Order: sequence, then C-alpha cells, then structure tokens
Amino acid sequence: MTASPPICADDERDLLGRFDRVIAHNDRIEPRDWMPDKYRATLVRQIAQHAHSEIIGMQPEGNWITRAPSLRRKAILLAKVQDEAGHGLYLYSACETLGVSRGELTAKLIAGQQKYSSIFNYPTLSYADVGTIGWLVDGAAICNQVPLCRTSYGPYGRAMIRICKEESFHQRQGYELLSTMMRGTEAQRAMVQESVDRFWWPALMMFGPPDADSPNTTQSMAWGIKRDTNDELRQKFVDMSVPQAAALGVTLPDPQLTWNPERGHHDFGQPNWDEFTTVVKGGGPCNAQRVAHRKRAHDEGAWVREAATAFAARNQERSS
Amino acid sequence: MTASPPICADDERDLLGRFDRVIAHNDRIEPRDWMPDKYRATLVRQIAQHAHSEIIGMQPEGNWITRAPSLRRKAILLAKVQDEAGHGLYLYSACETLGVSRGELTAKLIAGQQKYSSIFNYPTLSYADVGTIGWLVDGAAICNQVPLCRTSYGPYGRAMIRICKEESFHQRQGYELLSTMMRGTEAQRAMVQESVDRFWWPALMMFGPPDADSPNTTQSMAWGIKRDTNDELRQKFVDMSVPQAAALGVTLPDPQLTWNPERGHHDFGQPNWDEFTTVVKGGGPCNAQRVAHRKRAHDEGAWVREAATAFAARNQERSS
Amino acid sequence: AAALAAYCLMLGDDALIYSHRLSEWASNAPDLEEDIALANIALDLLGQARLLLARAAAADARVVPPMPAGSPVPAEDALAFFRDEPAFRNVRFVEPDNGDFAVTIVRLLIFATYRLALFERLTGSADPVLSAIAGKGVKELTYHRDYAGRWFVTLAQGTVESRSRLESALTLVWPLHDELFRSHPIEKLLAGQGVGVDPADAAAEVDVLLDQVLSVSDLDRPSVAAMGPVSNGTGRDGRHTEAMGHLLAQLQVVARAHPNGRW
Amino acid sequence: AAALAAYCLMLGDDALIYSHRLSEWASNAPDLEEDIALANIALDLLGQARLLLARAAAADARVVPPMPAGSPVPAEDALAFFRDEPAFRNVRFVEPDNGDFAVTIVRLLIFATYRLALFERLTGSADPVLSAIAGKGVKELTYHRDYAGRWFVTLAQGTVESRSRLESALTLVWPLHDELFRSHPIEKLLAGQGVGVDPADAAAEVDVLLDQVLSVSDLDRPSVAAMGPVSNGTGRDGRHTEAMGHLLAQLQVVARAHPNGRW
Repeated sequence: MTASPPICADDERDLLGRFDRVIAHNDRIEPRDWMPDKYRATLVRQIAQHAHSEIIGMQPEGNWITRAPSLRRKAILLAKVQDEAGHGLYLYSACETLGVSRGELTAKLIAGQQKYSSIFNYPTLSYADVGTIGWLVDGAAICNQVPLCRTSYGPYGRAMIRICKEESFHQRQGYELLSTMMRGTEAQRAMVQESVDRFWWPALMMFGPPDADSPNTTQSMAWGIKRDTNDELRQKFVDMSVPQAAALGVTLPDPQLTWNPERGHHDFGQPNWDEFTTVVKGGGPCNAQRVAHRKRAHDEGAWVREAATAFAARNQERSS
Repeated sequence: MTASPPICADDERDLLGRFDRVIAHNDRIEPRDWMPDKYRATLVRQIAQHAHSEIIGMQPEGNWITRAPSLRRKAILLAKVQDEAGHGLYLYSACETLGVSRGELTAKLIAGQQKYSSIFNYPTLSYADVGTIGWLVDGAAICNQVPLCRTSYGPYGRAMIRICKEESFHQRQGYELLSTMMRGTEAQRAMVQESVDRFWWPALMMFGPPDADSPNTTQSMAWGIKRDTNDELRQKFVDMSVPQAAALGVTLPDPQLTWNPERGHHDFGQPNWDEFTTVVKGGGPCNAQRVAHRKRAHDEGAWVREAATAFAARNQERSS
Repeated sequence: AAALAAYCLMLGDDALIYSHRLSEWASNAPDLEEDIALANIALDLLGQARLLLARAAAADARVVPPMPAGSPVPAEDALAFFRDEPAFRNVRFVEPDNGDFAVTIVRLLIFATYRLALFERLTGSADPVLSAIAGKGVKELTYHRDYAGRWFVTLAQGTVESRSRLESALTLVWPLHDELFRSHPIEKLLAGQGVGVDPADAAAEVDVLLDQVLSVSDLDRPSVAAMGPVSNGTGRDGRHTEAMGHLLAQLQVVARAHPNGRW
Repeated sequence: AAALAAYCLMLGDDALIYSHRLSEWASNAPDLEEDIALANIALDLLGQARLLLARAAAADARVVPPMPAGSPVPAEDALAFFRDEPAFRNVRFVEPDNGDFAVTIVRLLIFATYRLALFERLTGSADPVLSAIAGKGVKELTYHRDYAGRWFVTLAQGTVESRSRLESALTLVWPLHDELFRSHPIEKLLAGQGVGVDPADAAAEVDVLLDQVLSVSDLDRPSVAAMGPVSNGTGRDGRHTEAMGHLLAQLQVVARAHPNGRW
C-alpha cells in the first residue's frame, strides 16, 4: 500500500478539514485526494473482502454449471458466474486506486489473512440452491450494497452502481427459477423448501453481528463508508423476503417470524451467532475447500501469467 | 540387458549344443543357463510386450469400475483389474531374470519403443464391453497363452501357468456377465450385441497377422518360445467362440462364418489387416490416450517411489 | 428432413459438448480475465447449440427422444439430456478432458478455426435458419479464434515452460485433428444440396491458417498418428471416446432425475 | 429395527463411498504394488459395504428404495444405486477427491484406525450379524491401518518433497477428522442397547494411535478448524460435501439407466 507522504501537522489539519467537509456534504473522495490512513485501510479491507466474496462466490454456483438441468438455465448460470468474475475485476481495480495490487490481495486471500462473505462457506447441495442463492443471498447482498452506491469513496461507489444493477438481475433470475420449480413436481417443491431451510439463517448472518457486537460500524458510518447498521439492513431484508416467500409458497424456517403492526416490521428469531463466529474463524463446512480451490487455481495458473508477462516484456523491448 | 560374457568359438558351440538339446527335449531353459543372445532378446521383447499388455489392459476395464451397475459386478471387475496388475508384476519379474529391470521396460513403454497388445487401443463404450473383453479378449489371450505354459524359458512358462488359470476364471466371469445381460432387458441385449460387433474383429487380430506375413514365427517356434502359428490359434479361437455365441444368443458380425464339414473347422472372413497395421503403428482410437495415461501415472508417482527409495536407503544405513 | 436434422445435431452437439468442457474452467482459470473469456466462449457455443438442436427438432421431430406423457421438457433439453451416448453426433475432438491451459488453447485454436471455416460457408446455406445461425456464429467464432491465436503465440514465445507445455499440448491434441475433416455421408449429401458444408472442402483453408500460427510461433506440426475410427465409425456415427460417458453422466444427471421437471 | 437399519447404512455407506474413492486409483497408483494394495483395500471395504447394506435391508425393508414392478435389482443394489444423496448416511470424511498419494495415505490412516476401533468393539455386538461382519472386518482393517501407517512414516522420512506433501495432506484432511467422533443419536441409542458403538467412546484410543504415528514421524497435529455442520447436521444426517453429488453421478449412472436390468 502506498502511504501518504509525510506532512506537517498544520497541513494535515487543513487536509482533514477538507476531507471532513467532503464527507459531510456526501460528496465523493477520489483516488488523488488526501485521506486519513485509517480511512484508506478500512476501505481496502472492505473492498478487498467484497472482491474476494465475488471470486469465492463463483465456486458454490460454478459447482452446478456442468449439471444444470436445462440449457436455458445453464446459460443463465454460466453468465452469472461470469458476471461475478467481472465484479471481482471492478472491485480489485477499485482497490488498486488505493495502492494495493490484485496480486497482493489474492496472496492475502489465499493465506487466510483477508476474509470473504461467510455465506460462501456453505455448500450447494441441489440445483434449487442456485435459485436460493439468487433470491436470498443476492437479495441480502443487494440490501447491503445499494447504500454503498452512495459510499464516500468514488471508485467504490461507481463500481457498486454497476454491480447492484447486475445483482438485482441475478436476484430476479434466482427467484424465477424457484418459482418455476414450485410449479413443477412434488420432488422439485421439496427440493426448493429444503434449500430455503438451509440458506435462510446463513443469509440473515450476511448482515454481520447484531449492532451491539459490531464495533466498527460507528466509525464506518461516520466516514460514509457504511450507510446503515447491520440490524437495520437485516430488518429490511426480512421485511422484503416474507411476502416473496409467501408468493413462492415456501415456509421460512423461523417459528418466531410474525408481523408486528406496532413496529410496522416483522419480528424474527436470531440466527445461531456461535455458528457465525465459528464460520468466520474458518470452521464452516467449506472454508478449507474454498481457499484450497482458489489456491490450486492460482498456483496452477502461475506459469500462464508468467508467460504473459515475459511475452509482454519482450514485445515492449522490441517496440522500444 | 546383461550380455553374456565373451567366450571362444568352441565353448560357444558346446553351449549351443546343450541349449539345442534342451529345446529339442522340450525341457526348460533357466536364468543361469547359457542362451543365444537373440533368444534372450526375443524373449525380453515378448515377455515385456505381454507385461505391458497386462498393465495397459487395466485402463479400458478400469474405466468402468466406478460405474459398475451392481456391487457384485463392481467387486468382480475391481478384482480382475487387480489381477492384471499382478500379472504385470509376475511378467516384469520374469523379464528381470533376463537382466532387464521393470524401470527400463516402463521407460520403453512410455517412449513407445515397446508394444502392447493392439486390442487395448480400442475404447470401452458400455458396460457390456467388460463382459465382451472377458469373453472374447481373455478368450483369445488364453488361446495364445495356454501353449506358452510349455514355453522353453522356465520363469516365463511358470508365470504363464498361474496367469492362464486366472485368465480362464476371468473369461468365465465375462461370459457369465453377458449371459446374464442377455436374460435382462431388450436394451441390455442390444448393448451386448453392439459390444460383440465392435470387439469381434479386433479380437481376431489379437493372434497377429496371417502366417504368410509373420516373419518371426518360424524362429520363435524353433526355439520353443511359440508353440502354434497365428492362423492355427485364430482357427481354434473361432471354432471355440461360435458355439458360445450361439448359446449366448448373439450374432458374430461375419457373414462368411460357416461350418466347413470337410475341414472340420469354421470358415471365416479376414479382419481388416490395414486397420491392424494402423493400430500397431499408433493410429488406433486409443493409442495416444493409453500411453499418455501410463506416462501421467508414472510421472505423478515418481516422488513416491523416490521417497520409498530414500527411506529404504536411510534405514539400511542405520541398521548396518 | 432426416438428413438436415442429423446434420444440425452434428453441429449442435459439437458446440454443446465443447461448451461443457470450456465451462469446466469457471473459477479455475489462470486469471480473472481468462475466466471471463472462457466463460464467454462457452456461452457463445451453448447459444449455438441451442439454436441448432431446436433446428434439428423442427426439421425432424423423430430425432427427439420420447418423454413421459405431460413432460414439460422442451425439445432442446430432451435432445441434450435424454439422448444416450450413441445418439450424440459430435466429433471426438471436443470430448477429452481440458488438460492444462496450453491444451485448452491448442484445442480452442483448432476448433474455432475449423468451425469458423464451416460457418463462413454455411452463411450461404439454402436453409435460411442455418444461414442465420451461421451468420451470428461467424462473429463469435472469429473472436474465439483470435483469442486462442493470441494466447498460442504468447505461450510459444513466453517462457521455457510455457513453450514446452505448448509443444506437449500440440502432440496431445493433434491426433484428433484429422477427424474434423473426415466427411460423413450426411455432410456430403447436404453439401450437395447447398444446405450443408463438406468439411473436407474447408480443410485446406484451415490448415493454411493453422500453419501460419505455427510458423509465427516457430513450431512444426507434430508427427503423430491420427486417432483411428472404431468399427470404421467416429464421433459423427455415435462412436465416442471413453471420456464421453463420464461427461454425459454429469451433464444429464439432474435432468434425468426429474423427467417431468420444470426448470 | 429402523434404528438398526439406519446404523448399518451409516457403516455401510462409509465403506461404499470410501471404496469408490480408493477404486479410482486403479491404473493410477505410483507403482504396481500400490495399485494392487489400494485395489485390495477397496475390495475389502466393498465387501463390508455389501454385508452391511444387506443387513440394513433385512433389519428394515423400508430403507430400500422402491423399484419398478418386476425389477430384479437386489436390495444391496437398490440401496447403493437408487437412493438419492440425502439418504446416504456416510461421514463427509470419505467423500472428497483422492488428491495425491500423500492425501490418500493420511485419509486411509485416519479412516482405518477409526473404523478398526469401531469394529473391535462391534465384535461384541448383541446383533450376531453385525458381530460377525465386524469380526471379519477387524483383520482387513488391521492390514489397511498398518499399510497406511508404514507409508505415512516412509513419506515423512523419505525426501524433502514427500515430507512437505505429507504436511500439506495433513492440513487438508484434518478438518474432517472431528466429524468421525461426533455421536449421532442413532449411534448413541444402539450403543446403549449393546448393538452399536458410540464413536465418541473410541476417540481417545484412535487419537493415541494417530499421535504415535505422528510422533514417530516427528510431526504435529495441524492446528486447523474442524469442518462445521450444515444446518446443524453432517453426513450422518444426509448433509454432504459438494463432492458427493459428482461421485454419485458416476456411481449410479449405469444402474439408473436400467432400473429393470440384470447384471
């Protein structure tokens, strides 16, 4: 990471003042602007985690490409997984504007030094999971990400605008798959219900721990990196999902889920936060598998990347 | 290969006389006995080719182990492929008594400098092929090999006795699979017929070219390495197979196949000898695949064999 | 009509099976850009396959496997998921495992050059549907060919390792090259009617292009024997490689578990 | 009876799926001797699977999937080939791809040590069939364990590369270790009746043995997180790894294409 050049205290006070004004006006910070080191570090951590999530997220869905049960669904799924690679690209590029290269970030991912969304540490066990991931997981991601389109760092916000547009397309496709399957055979309906049962709680965990246990939220909100608290977003997601589940004809696996007319929101149960902690610490069903997969693909591709670099260097020599 | 030490002409004449007498009496030549260099070279070539055939032969059948349609058949097939590895072991050992190591032979196989039976350059395309290989291919192999139990070189002859016993067991199992399938569904019967159609002619080719085009036969027979001509063995195989095919209820794909009461044998058509030549020269449907498979397995196993060697060397040092 | 259907299956199955292989690269490619490019090529070919299988079913409904009464499975899916191995008419060229990136690039270069040569001629097909499919495909295949060509030269001139892997890849893939240009009676028949293309007619052009890439890369055609037929038949006759059964087991497993499924 | 059947499926499916994986080594092992040994172990486990699936069907016929009228498929095959993934009750430990020879040896060492500890206890089962199956299996598993143990030490003390591969293998396999000793309610129930074994009771003994092999090899247990459950369930509850679906697609493809087939 490129640290800011040393500057004296007065200058720093001026710069900080300007930075704070930009934030206060909901304007964008751009790559060449001065920014506090911690703001930069927080952004790098968040954008990298988001980029890694897109890349690791290719695995659970990619698992079903060769087995997709119709050619139309195969095309949709392949295009979606391709989009995720594209999202990863934008986000790594956004990170590069902060002075960190894709190679460095990938090395940290493989070494387990940077995280990705815990949801991708759950396996996909049936084709219905492709639909459920679209509906619930992309749905939750959109809840998280739409506010980020207004995030204070310019390149990140602009990447999010493009990503969110594609994500809502994916979400609709996932919902449409489930709704088609629900109009199919009894076995298909059971497959959808079983899938929703497995993914509902992990989807709720995607918003992170309850606000009381989320120490970084306040600073991130003050900086305009984050725009809503975890619990606010979770509530929004639940309120959005309940009528969709009813329209599909599936039951969400939460006996405490009821409409609360006083709050104007649904009350709902809490996910198993111990499980969340375990998964974040590497003990989910697929953590080891996901990182090993990425490491293998990266290692096996090393000779290709080296060849491309050598070829480019030679051609540059020749043309100069 | 360990060449015989230089000896003077008189000695050589005596040794050759003794060698010829052993051959004439149908006795066995043993590893420590003197033998003509060409006899040794011919034996090495033939035994190595036979050993390689066992090892390469594991691939077409091994292809169906994970997909065997009943647990009983899976056990039979797995045991059979295991037996083939065992046969390979005996035969490489027999070759080692002639002064050539398994490693040298494997290197020659992988480099395409030594052959294996051309039949294994055909693919297995259905589970019926497992049965057909047992019935026809092992059947042909037995016709070729039973006379070799009386071959003049001791270690080879003794290995063949054991191998032939197991091969006839395999042949019966293959026949039994086909006969069970013929009592199954229409689709299964069609699968058996299709498989027999594909393997009949390649099986006939297993006896080698017609006697007129088989220049080495005379010398090999004189040395007692070979006991019957190619055409004699082929006739025997056809005569054996016709009633078995009738009992199974399959048609052998040769319109010229008829009983000739005068000869007391079946007349039959000739295989496509051009195809045979092409396959022997590397142009069969699976030549490249078979050798690449063996090379990959051998290369990927190199570090394991090296570890075992290093471990053994270290322990020998310690104990000495 | 039966011949046209069979011909569309040949072209459609080539695309379907090769798309399957390329799609296996998803999340496994050497870099994100390659992940995206290979998925894109797989998608293009999948699109071609769908149009061609639909055309086959329209030309002769008898090629579509019978489905249980009331099954909502469309013809393209019945063809892709419910035919057995011998009914597939793709060349064996598209079946083997991907191997490493070098094998993939060699295979893609040959395949895209071959298919582009066919599609360029097919744009003039007397069958308006085939002609339209070919017109759309030409743009896609030009990209595929150029992508593979660039990588071919890059690997040839990259590092010692990449060049050595490329050479091994050439040796591995080349035995399957000849089958592409072996004319099948159906291809000859439809070429005679101005509907299809006899691949033998495209062989010379394809070879010139491949030789150019080899020459730029300072490589020779490997001297290896061509992969022979089985009982005098090849993939076009439904006689495939041992890889095909394993591929179809994955391709068809979910669809076959739900013959009345809606997806 | 339902509990006994479920318990036999657990032990039987462990053997069936692991046998499948080991059988993939056929013609791929580092040397002929290893090809023979791994096939032998796969055969032993396949034999155990057949006895246990038959016992499950005898204990409670309702576990056997319904077959079409007149189907000649025996119960052991209906169980192996016609159950869907969630009905398999094997531990996830046996599902992943083989990896290299080091991964295979680490997995085999742990699996054989674990299963031997269970089978030694099962020889005293109140169910005479289970007791007999265990008695036969003990000899086989002792050989499997010793074979893996010898190779483990050989790789640890062999070359720099073999030791390094062994260490990576340990890291890869170890997250699946804990699930072996997680008691399922059915295991507890049958252990209480003197019919089955609670694997938690065997954990200490297995760990001592594994630690001995590690210690001889001068290696430590890797400090990696255990693989977590899915919706609080594991393989014993029918919740498997992503590898399982691909494995079953191959295992079942021919049998399912011929539900009335005789083999």
